[in-house]
Amino acid sequence: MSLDAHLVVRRPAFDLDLALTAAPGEVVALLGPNGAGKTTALRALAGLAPLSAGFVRLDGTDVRALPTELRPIGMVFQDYLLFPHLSAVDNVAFGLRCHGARKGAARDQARDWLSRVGLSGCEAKRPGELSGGQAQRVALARALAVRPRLLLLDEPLAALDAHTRLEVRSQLRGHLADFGGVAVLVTHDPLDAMVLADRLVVIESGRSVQEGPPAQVARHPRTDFVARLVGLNLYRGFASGHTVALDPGITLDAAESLDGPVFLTFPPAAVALFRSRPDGTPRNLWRTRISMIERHGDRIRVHLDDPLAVAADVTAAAVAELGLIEDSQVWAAVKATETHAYPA
Amino acid sequence: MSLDAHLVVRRPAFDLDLALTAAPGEVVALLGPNGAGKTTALRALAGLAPLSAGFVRLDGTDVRALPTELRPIGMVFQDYLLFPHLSAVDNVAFGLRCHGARKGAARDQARDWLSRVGLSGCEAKRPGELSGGQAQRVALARALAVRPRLLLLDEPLAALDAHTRLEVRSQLRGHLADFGGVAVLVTHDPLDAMVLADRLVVIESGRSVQEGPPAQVARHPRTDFVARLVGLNLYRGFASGHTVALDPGITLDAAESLDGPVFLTFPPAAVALFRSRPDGTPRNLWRTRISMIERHGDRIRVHLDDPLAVAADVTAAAVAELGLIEDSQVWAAVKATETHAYPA
Amino acid sequence: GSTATKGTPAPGRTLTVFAAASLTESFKALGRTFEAAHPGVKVTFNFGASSALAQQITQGAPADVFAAASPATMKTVTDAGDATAPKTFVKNRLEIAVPPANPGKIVALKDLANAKLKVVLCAPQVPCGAAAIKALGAAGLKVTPVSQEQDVKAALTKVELGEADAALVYRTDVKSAGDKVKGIDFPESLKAINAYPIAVLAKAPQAALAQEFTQLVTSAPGQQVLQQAGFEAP
Amino acid sequence: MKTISASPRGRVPWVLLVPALLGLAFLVLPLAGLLIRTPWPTMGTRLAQPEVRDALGLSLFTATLATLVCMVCGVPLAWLLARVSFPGLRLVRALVTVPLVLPPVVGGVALLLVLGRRGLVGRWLDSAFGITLPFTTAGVVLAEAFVAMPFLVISVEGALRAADLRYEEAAATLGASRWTVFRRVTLPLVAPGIVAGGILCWARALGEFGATITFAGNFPGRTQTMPLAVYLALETDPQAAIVLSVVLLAVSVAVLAGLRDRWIS
Amino acid sequence: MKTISASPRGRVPWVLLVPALLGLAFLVLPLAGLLIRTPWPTMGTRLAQPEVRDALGLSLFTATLATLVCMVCGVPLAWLLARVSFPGLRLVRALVTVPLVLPPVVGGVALLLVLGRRGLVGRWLDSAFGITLPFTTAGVVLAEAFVAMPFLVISVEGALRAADLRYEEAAATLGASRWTVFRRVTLPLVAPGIVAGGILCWARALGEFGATITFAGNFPGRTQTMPLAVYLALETDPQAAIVLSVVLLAVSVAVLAGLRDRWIS
Ligand SMILES: Nc1ncnc2c1ncn2[C@@H]1O[C@H](COP(=O)(O)OP(=O)(O)OP(=O)(O)O)[C@@H](O)[C@H]1O
Ligand SMILES: Nc1ncnc2c1ncn2[C@@H]1O[C@H](COP(=O)(O)OP(=O)(O)OP(=O)(O)O)[C@@H](O)[C@H]1O
Ligand SMILES: [Mg+2]
Ligand SMILES: [Mg+2]
Repeated sequence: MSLDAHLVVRRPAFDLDLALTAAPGEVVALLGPNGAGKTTALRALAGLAPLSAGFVRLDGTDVRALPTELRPIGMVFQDYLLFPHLSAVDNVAFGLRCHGARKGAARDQARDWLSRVGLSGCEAKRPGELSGGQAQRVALARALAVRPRLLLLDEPLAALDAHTRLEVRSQLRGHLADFGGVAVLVTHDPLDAMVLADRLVVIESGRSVQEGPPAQVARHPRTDFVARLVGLNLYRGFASGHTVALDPGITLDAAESLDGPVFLTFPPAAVALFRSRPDGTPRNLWRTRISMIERHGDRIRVHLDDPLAVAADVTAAAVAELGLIEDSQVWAAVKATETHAYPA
Repeated sequence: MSLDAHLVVRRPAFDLDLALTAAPGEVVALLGPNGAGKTTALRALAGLAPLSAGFVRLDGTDVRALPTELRPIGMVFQDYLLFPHLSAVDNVAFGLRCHGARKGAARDQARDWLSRVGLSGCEAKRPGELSGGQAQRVALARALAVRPRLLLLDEPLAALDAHTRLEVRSQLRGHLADFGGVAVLVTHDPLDAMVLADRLVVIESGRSVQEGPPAQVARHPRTDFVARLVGLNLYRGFASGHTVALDPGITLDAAESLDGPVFLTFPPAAVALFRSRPDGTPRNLWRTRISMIERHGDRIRVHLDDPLAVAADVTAAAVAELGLIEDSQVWAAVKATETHAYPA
Repeated sequence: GSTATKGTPAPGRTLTVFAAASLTESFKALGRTFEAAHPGVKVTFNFGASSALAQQITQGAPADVFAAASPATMKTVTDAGDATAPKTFVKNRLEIAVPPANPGKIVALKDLANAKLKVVLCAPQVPCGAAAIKALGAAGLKVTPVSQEQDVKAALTKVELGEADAALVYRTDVKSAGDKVKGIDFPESLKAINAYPIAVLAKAPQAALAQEFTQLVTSAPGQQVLQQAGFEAP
Repeated sequence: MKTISASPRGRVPWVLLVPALLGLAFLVLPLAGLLIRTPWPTMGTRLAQPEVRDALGLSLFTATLATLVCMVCGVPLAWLLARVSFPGLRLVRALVTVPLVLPPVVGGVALLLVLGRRGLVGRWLDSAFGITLPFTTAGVVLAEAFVAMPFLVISVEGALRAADLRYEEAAATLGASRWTVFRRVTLPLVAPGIVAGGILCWARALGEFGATITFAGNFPGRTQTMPLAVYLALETDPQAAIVLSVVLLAVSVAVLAGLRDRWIS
Repeated sequence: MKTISASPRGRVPWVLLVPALLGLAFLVLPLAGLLIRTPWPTMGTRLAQPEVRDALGLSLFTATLATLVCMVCGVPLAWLLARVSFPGLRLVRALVTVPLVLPPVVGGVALLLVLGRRGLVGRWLDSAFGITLPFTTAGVVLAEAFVAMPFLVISVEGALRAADLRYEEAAATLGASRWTVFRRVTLPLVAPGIVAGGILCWARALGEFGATITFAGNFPGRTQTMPLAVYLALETDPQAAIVLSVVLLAVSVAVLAGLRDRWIS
């Protein structure tokens, strides 16, 4: 099963226009900010949102005219949508029965699926009696049970506790590896995306802004959204050799030598802060202002804003030593070896 | 506002029995596996789930007999429960109007709250026209807008994209810091819990299994759930001085000197693996079996099972060099300085 | 217009007449005559099934005159003490009603005994049914109807629509149906004549006018109007 | 550019379409039968008769008023049955269906027994306030409301039972009293059920005959509604009865077709 | 140990309770009036009369059968109106209410015009199959179904409109055809609405008088249902009519109280 789709969905205040392809067996993760159109894209693939234009080809055949129930799909909804009048096991058996299984056989298989997602014992519960995480696992089992050739997963792990999440994730990975179909996965967790997906598609405002293998996307973000997702500072600039001129009039040195428009990234941990201008001549050095200081667990993130918006991670000791406070002026330095440029 | 509650909710297949207290201004995070009873506890606090026994005291007054609408609460539901017939702004204004605000004033305030959660522009949308993350932010704004003195948050950030999540989290933190009430927060994200909460309460099967400040819980996990949550290997044992005898008949040396029943932890990264018995005499050394190897992003996790279930993190290079494969035998060593014991 | 009339008292006096539905046309005409003769007086009618009207009267309805379609219903009113001394003002006689084409080829009462025909009669509880039983009994006939109708109009409707081949109904009804049914007179009908009694009610708000109205009904001009509709003199 | 529908919602299955069309034919064909028999040429003159217009106006007025009365009392009653548990609930719920089963004429008699001048309550209303209800337009409204209210109550109760209670819980956490929850959450959520109930109620009131003629009598301009006029016309001139029925139908279908879609969307 | 209710759902607000109780009193008091007037001592002998038992049995039988007919045709029709959009939908939806507004006697006439011996369809039924419907028990069922079906259709349509469509979407992604979705998702989700509609339908059929007597006539044991018996008893013996009504009521209330809670829970 291969997927080749061009999804155009027009709404009064929102337009989706997305080309999406996947080779057999490939897992594609859709990433993007809230409201970017990820759910809309899945619904369009499923035939639940009418296409304003475009096509959905599965193995070369356009299924645009096919009603949802005839598409070889399985879908996990963001809010599960378990049938409230059926028990967990009957929810899972539902699809199997629609695909022709006998009642007994369907239930046996359904029980099997439930135990695979760690829910033996919850078979007889109604959705109203399940916890959020349990409901999400039932929804996952229900979608997987029909052995779809195109699997559409809308944040399938969001409600799971950290441990179950690991387990279900690795099961899901095994499952996705086994099956020859295509999986399209929406997630907000970069780790989920990295672990599960062969390819990331980043959507913003209904348009694809970056695509590629997870590692490459993580190394070479092309939008602020991706940069923040993978925890990098990202800037657009113009390179001449190792020197990159950024928009606010600052020049930084990068490890790579390039010419023309480039992106430039460095991790927050690569930023060093100084109360006064340090000695020596680190070339990537500028005077700036602290706009906000945040404590994240055991590390401290300092946001700098003027002239360049930069996130810097420093130790608590450094904050105390340098007496860093919001709205004060500091010097920031980045080693050229940690600064990474690539063509824009 | 201080909270002192003993929540007992009996259901056919599930019992919640939880004592919960919070000082004014405190933020308590409830953590626990799916189905542990977190949502049930919040519902009991809100008066939505009938208490089988126990009490809920706010500032010393038992509100058990008070109907939900008279309790000074705000609640974010796991599945948002936005009123489908009201626009986003009217959803937020709803509670304000119930608390006596005029229509115009309530709407103005509601618009304000929506912009604080980054949803200016979505005011007129109905819940059916919001994306999952947008809906969750509206739900959060709706609960915060009534300025409750007991704030109940059921995974309020689960559907947010990574960036928005950071932002809303830091806003929420600011908000929680401002207000003198108590917040009870359910979350599956350890980072959320660490950043937002003053105290963690870990629930398993309806019972509190561990409580304390985030850092302490993270350092001294007392159940497997917590250990996995914070990424540590955890064992129960019996200490005589630095030596701890674990259940499967293995003895490990710990950094601390204790006597009696103890917990022993070490991080996966502290485990070294060897193909053959290493030279020298590292005391914490044993022969074991690899049960599974997993790639998590750029690090590799090796699961060892016999005689002790251990997670070890190694580099890709090490895996290749040592030719680690599943089901093979290796030697595992842990430095005593990284092994941490504390009374059980 | 409906709200305006609600509860608005008539400019002058109002005479309220409760009358059997079968009297609708003739009584409306008489009412106009009465109003012409009594300026300032308005006659309002409440037409309905005699039995329902009797119920209303015994429950205290503010009526002046009651004209029933059978002595039996009038009796329930007099028994309750709501009226005294009813007078019979017209009589009505049965006829056989058949569709214009007369598919059952009926010419006399005995033809109704043919089991192949669909005959409808009125239910024994209502006056025309009681009369039919009397007539058939007098003729010594046993007729099994397909239906015992609630009232004479229902029986007539069945014939009009061709559902029934024949029905025993009143002459007045055959007459009002025009050319949609054909009436067949039969001699036995003389044995089963139904009388219409009229009475001034005991608590009549307009007792004097009520008395005059009943006089109009029994007077020669009144009888002429009624006989035009097919009724017979008492 | 024209929208290409990308989500053709499968075929309408035969097993639903066939009975649905059968049902529709069953409901609509008799109407066709009536229309064929209607003496159209006389239609104009009939409509011009002030009595007909009075009756039609009175019918619309009383049916609408009766529906309002039913809404005001019936929706809270449905809510009570669906949301509050009290002893005897089952019995009360069954009792609400009584006026549905009662032959309307008997219903009228029962109303007379209670609200008539000599009735249980009516006696007192008469002596204390000088109010008599039978044979007045108010009596028509009451008779219609009595017969039509169960339709509203039962269908609204059904809608309330099918509604998701959790929205009401959410409203309670926001400080909404039960009344506010009812008004601002429950009512809008079950609006389609209430519209359906209101339509049933209005239509039933509009077509009501037996209880009205028994309780309120048959006085033109005051209590003679269209069904009563039809009944009298049947006595004297069946054609006229058909014409009047068709007029009643046309008006009610027009009202429903006009209003309902506005309510629904 | 006794459960302590920790979630007292506020007080029942007066503004709901008062109209609800008023409505309830309004519906139930006339019944009380009837019961007071009922000549209880004669009850036993009445009930022993075979005619009464025949009429009661026939009523229950035909009303139940009519409800089944209405369910089979009416639920799909309601689904069609709520879920499929086609040209003329608004008109069809309004037309469905026709039998509701039609005075029942006229409804009976309309049925005769279509299904009678000389009716549009009846003529053909007669000549082709030798089936005549008037004056038969089948005719009673048809007349009752005609009058009662709109109640079912409209209240079920209301319930369908209030249902959350997304469950149906979820079922479609699992490969369920529209028919399967209807049967296994839609129907169970709107069950309370269907039960409510069924009750309305059954009760209306049970109390049906005008269309039945006009279309099917009145023959004891074959087409004489309780309302017909009641009406005729009113002519001669109002007391007897009240007794019969009370019997009809008691039976229907018992049936509803017994069955409904089983369906609902
Ligand atoms: N039925 C609808 N009608 C109109 N607009 C809609 C509808 N559903 C969604 N939208 C809008 O379309 C945009 C995309 O929504 P979508 O649900 O696809 O986002 P998403 O990427 O899934 O976001 P999230 O991560 O928050 O779930 C949003 O701006 C949303 O407000
Ligand atoms: N209405 C109910 N009736 C019966 N059992 C229920 C009901 N609601 C929840 N349960 C059960 O009670 C237990 C606790 O549920 P709860 O929703 O409190 O879990 P939770 O901690 O919120 O889990 P999650 O993280 O998955 O949301 C679960 O085992 C669940 O199946
Ligand atoms: Mg989404
Ligand atoms: Mg939960």
